[in-house]
Amino acid sequence: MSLLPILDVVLAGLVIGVAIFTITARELFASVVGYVAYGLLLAFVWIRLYAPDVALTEAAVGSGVTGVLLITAGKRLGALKNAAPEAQPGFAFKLLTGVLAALVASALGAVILMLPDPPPSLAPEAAAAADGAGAGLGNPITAVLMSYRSLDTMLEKIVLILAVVGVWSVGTDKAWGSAPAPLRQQEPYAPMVFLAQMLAPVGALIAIHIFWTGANAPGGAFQGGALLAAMWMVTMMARLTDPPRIDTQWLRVALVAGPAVFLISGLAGEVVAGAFFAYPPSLAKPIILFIEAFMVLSIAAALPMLVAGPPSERPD
Amino acid sequence: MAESGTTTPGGYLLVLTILLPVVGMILSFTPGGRNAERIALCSTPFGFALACAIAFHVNRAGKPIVYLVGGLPPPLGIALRADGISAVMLVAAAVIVTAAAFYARPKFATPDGVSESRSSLTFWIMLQAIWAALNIIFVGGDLFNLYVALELLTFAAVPLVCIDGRPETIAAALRYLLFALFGSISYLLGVALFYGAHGTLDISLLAERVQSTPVVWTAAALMTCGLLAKTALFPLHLWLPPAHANAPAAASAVLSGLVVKGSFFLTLRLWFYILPALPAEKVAIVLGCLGSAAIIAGSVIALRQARLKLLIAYSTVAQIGYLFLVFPLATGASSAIGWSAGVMQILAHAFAKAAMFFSAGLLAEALGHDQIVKLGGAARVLPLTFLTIALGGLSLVGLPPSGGFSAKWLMLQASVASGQWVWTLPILAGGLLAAGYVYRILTPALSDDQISLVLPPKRSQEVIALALTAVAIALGFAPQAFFDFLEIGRPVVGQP
Amino acid sequence: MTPSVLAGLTGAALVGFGLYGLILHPHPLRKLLAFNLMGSGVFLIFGIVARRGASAGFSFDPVPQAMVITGIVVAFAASAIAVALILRLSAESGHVTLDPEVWTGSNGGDTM
Amino acid sequence: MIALLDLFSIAAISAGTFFFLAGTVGLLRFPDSLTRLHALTKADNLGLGLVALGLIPHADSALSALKLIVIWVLVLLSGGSTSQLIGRALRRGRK
Repeated sequence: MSLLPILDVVLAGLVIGVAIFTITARELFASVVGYVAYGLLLAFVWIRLYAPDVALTEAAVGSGVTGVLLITAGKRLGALKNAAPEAQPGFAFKLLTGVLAALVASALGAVILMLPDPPPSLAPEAAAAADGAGAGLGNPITAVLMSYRSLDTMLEKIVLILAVVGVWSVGTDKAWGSAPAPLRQQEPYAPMVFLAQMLAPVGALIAIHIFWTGANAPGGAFQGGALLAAMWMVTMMARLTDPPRIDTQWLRVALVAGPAVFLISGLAGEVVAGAFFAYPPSLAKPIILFIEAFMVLSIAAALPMLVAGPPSERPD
Repeated sequence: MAESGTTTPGGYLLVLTILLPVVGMILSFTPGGRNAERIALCSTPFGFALACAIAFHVNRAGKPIVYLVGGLPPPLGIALRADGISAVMLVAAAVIVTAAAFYARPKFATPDGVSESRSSLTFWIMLQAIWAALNIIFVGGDLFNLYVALELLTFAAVPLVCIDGRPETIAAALRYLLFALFGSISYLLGVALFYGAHGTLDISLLAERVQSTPVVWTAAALMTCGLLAKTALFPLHLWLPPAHANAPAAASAVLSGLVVKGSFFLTLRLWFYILPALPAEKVAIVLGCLGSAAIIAGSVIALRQARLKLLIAYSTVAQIGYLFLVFPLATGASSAIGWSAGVMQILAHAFAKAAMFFSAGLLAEALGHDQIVKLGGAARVLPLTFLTIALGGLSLVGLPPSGGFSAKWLMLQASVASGQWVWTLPILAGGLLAAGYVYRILTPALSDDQISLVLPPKRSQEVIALALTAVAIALGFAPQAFFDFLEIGRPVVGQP
Repeated sequence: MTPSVLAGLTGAALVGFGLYGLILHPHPLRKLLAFNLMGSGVFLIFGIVARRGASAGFSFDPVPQAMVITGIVVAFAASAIAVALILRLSAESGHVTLDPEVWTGSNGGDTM
Repeated sequence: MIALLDLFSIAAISAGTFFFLAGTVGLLRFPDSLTRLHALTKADNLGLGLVALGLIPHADSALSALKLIVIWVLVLLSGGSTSQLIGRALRRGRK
C-alpha cells in the first residue's frame, strides 16, 4: 500500500503538467488534444478520491463527449486561417494576469488547508435518511440526486433541453427544421464502421447495466445515458446513422421525456405522499427507477444533439 | 429561526411558481410551432396570479413562507422561502415577462406558411426559461439550487442576444456567455468552500453557522466576484452594452430589466441573509465605490452614444451602480431606509428600462434606424412612444413623482442619516448626467424637422410600453404599507 | 488525509491556470478550454470536501459528489453552446475575434 | 489447489506486466510512429489479456470473471481499430 502515495503524487504531477500544456500550447489543436487527455487523467484522480460515480461521469462526459465536441470544433477552426487576428497580449499584461492567477490559486490552496477539522458531513444524515425517502437505494448518490436534491436534478435536465434549443437557435433561418450536419463529412473508413458495428450493441448493453446497477452500486441514470449517447455518436461517426431532423416528433419527445416524467411524478407526490417531489416510502425505489429510465433516454438523445450542432442547410 | 424548518400555509405556491414556466417550456418545445406562443401567452397571466397569491400569503402571515421540497428538511433537502422582497420581485418579474410576451407577439409570431420558425420558437422557450430561472432565484433557499438557476438564466439569456443571427450579435452573445460562465464557476467555487466549512448550503442554516474565518471570507469574495460579473458592475460591465443593445427590443427589456437583477438579488441574499454577522463595512464601502464609479462611467459613456439602444444599455450600467449603494447604506443605523431605497431602485429601473427598450424598438421599427442625431421631429409622429421615453427618463433621472425619485430620495436620506455624506455626490451627479442623456434624446425629437415613418407603430405595443412606465411612475406614490411589506423577513444587521 | 489534500491543492492550481488562460487567450475556443480547466479544478475541490466528509461507514459524503455530477453536465451544456456560437461566428465572418473594436464599424459608427 | 491457482495468477500477471513494460520501453525507444504503434499493441493485447487471465481465478463470481473477459475483448477491439486509424493518418501524412 506504500506505493499509493507515490502514485498520487505522480498523478497530480501529470494532471498539472497536461493542464499547463493545454494552456500554453501554441497550436489550437494541440491544446484541444491536451484537454481530452487531461479529462481521462482526471477520471483516475476521482477514483483515488473514492468517487467512482464521478469518475464514470468525468470519463464519459468530461473527457469523452466533450472531447468529440472540442476536437470537431478544433479541426474546423484549425482549417481557418487568421482565426485570431489580434496581437498576442503584451508582457506586462501577461505578468499581471499571472500574478493575479497565482494569488487566487495560493489563497485557495491556503484556504483548503484551513478547512475545519473534524470536517462537517452530511454522510450520517444521508445514511440514516436513506431508509426513509430514498428507501432501498444502496447507492447514496442516487438517493441524493433523485430524492433529496430532486429539484436540482430535474432542473439540470431542463438545462440540457435549453442548451439543445440554444444550440439549434444558432443555425440559420433557412436551415430550421432540417438535420444537423453529419458528424463526419468524408466516406467512413472500414475499420471505423466495423468498430461501430461491434461496439454499439455491447456498449448499449453496458449502458443499461450501469443504469440498472446505479440504484445499489456506482453508476446511475446519468452515466448510463452518457454511455448510450456515446454509442449513438459512434454509429454517427461511422455514418451508420445520421443526426435526425430537429423537427422530428420522436426526437423531441425523447428529449423531454426525462424531465416530463420527473415533473409529473413530482406533482403526483403532492397527492400521494403529501409533498411535491416526495415518494411514498414503500414505492420509492420502483418510482425512482421508472423516472431514471426516462432520464437515460433524454440524456442519450440530448448529448449527441448538443455535439451535432445546429441544423445545417445541406443535409447531405 | 424555528419557522424555517417546516412548510407553512401557502408554501406549495412557491413550487407552482417555479413549475408553471417549466411546464410551459416543455409543452412549447414538444409540439413546437405555434403552440409555443399560445402556451407562453396563456401561462403568463397565471404566473402573475400565482405571484400575487404568494404576496398575499406573505402579507397575511407577516413572516416568510416556506416550502420543503419532498417534505425533506435542510440540510439534506432543499427549502424554498419567500419573504417580502421575494414576493415583490416575483410580481415585478411576472408583470414584465407578461408585458414582454404581449409586446413581442407581432414580431415573434410564427409567420404564415411555415409550421415553425427558428426565432419564434427560440424566443418563446427562452422567455419562459428566463422567467422560471428568475422565480427560482427569488424563492430559492439553497446555494447549489441557486447555482443551477443561475446557469438556467445564462443559457436562456444568451440565445436571445443573438436571435437575429448577425455576426456582431453572435460575438456579443459569446462574450456574454464567457463572462457569465466565469461568474458561475466563481460562484460555484464559493459554494464548495461554504459546504466544506459548514456542511450545509441552506441559506438560513448557514446564517446561523458562519463565523468570520478565512474560509468564509474567501468563499464570500469568490461568490461576490462571480455575481458582479453576471450583474455587469463596473469594471466587469464590458459585455453588457453590445449584448443588450443588439438583442430584439422585447428581449433587451427582459435582459436589462430583470436578468441582471437576478444575480444582484443573490448578492443581496449573500451579504444580508447569509453573512449579516460578518464585520463587512469595508466590503460595503468597496461595493459602494464600484457602484459610484459605475454611475459616473456608465452615464458619461451613455452621453457619447450615437445609437439610442446603446445609450439605453449604457444607462443600465449606470443604474446598476445605484443598486450597489445599498451595501453601505443598508448596514448602518438607518438600514431600513437604505433597504427600501435599494428595492425601490430595482423596481423603478426594471419597469422604466423595460419601457424604454420597448419604445426604442418601436422607434427603430417605425423610422428604420435608431441614430439619435436623425430623430429630428420624431416626437410629433410618434407622440405616445416619446411620452413613454420621457416618463421613463423622468424616473431614470430621479425627478418627482416617480419610483426613481423615491429610490434616490431614500438613498440621500439614508446617507445623511447614517452620516455617510460622501455617497450623496455620485447620487446627485448621476441624476444630472442622466438628465443630460435623456435631454439628448428628447431635444432633437421635439424639434420642428420633418420626418417620415417607414412603418406606423402598432398601437397595442405603444400602450404596453406606456403601461410599464406608468408603473414606474406609480411606484413614486407607494404607501408606507408597501415599505413595511419589504421589511418582512429581512434580517436585521448586527443582531444575528 | 494526504491524497485528498493533494487533490485539493491540485484543484487550486487548476483554478489558477484556468483563470490565467481565460483572461489571457484571445481565441474563444482557448478561453473555453481554460474555463473547463477552471471548472474541473472547482469540481476537484468539491471532491476533497466529499472525501473529507467520510464518516458513518461511508468513504465519502455523497452530497458534494452528487453536486459534481450535476456540475459536469451543466459545464458540458455550456461548452456545447459556446462551440456552436464560435463555429457560427467563424462561418459568418471568417474570424472569431471577440474584440469589440472589430465590430464597431457595423454598429453604425458609435463611439465605444 | 488454491496455491496452484495463486501460482497461476502470479505467473500470468507477471508475464502480463512484462509485456506492458516491454511495450512502454518500445514506445519510448522506437524510432517512428509505426514501430511505436507496434510496441503499444503488444502491451494492450497480450499484456492486458494475461493480467485479466491471471485475475479470473480471484473473481468473486462467474459474472465478474465474464466482465474481465469483456473488458479485454473491448480493449482488443478499440486498440485494433485505433491503430488502424492512426496508421492510416500516418500514411496520409507521408503522401
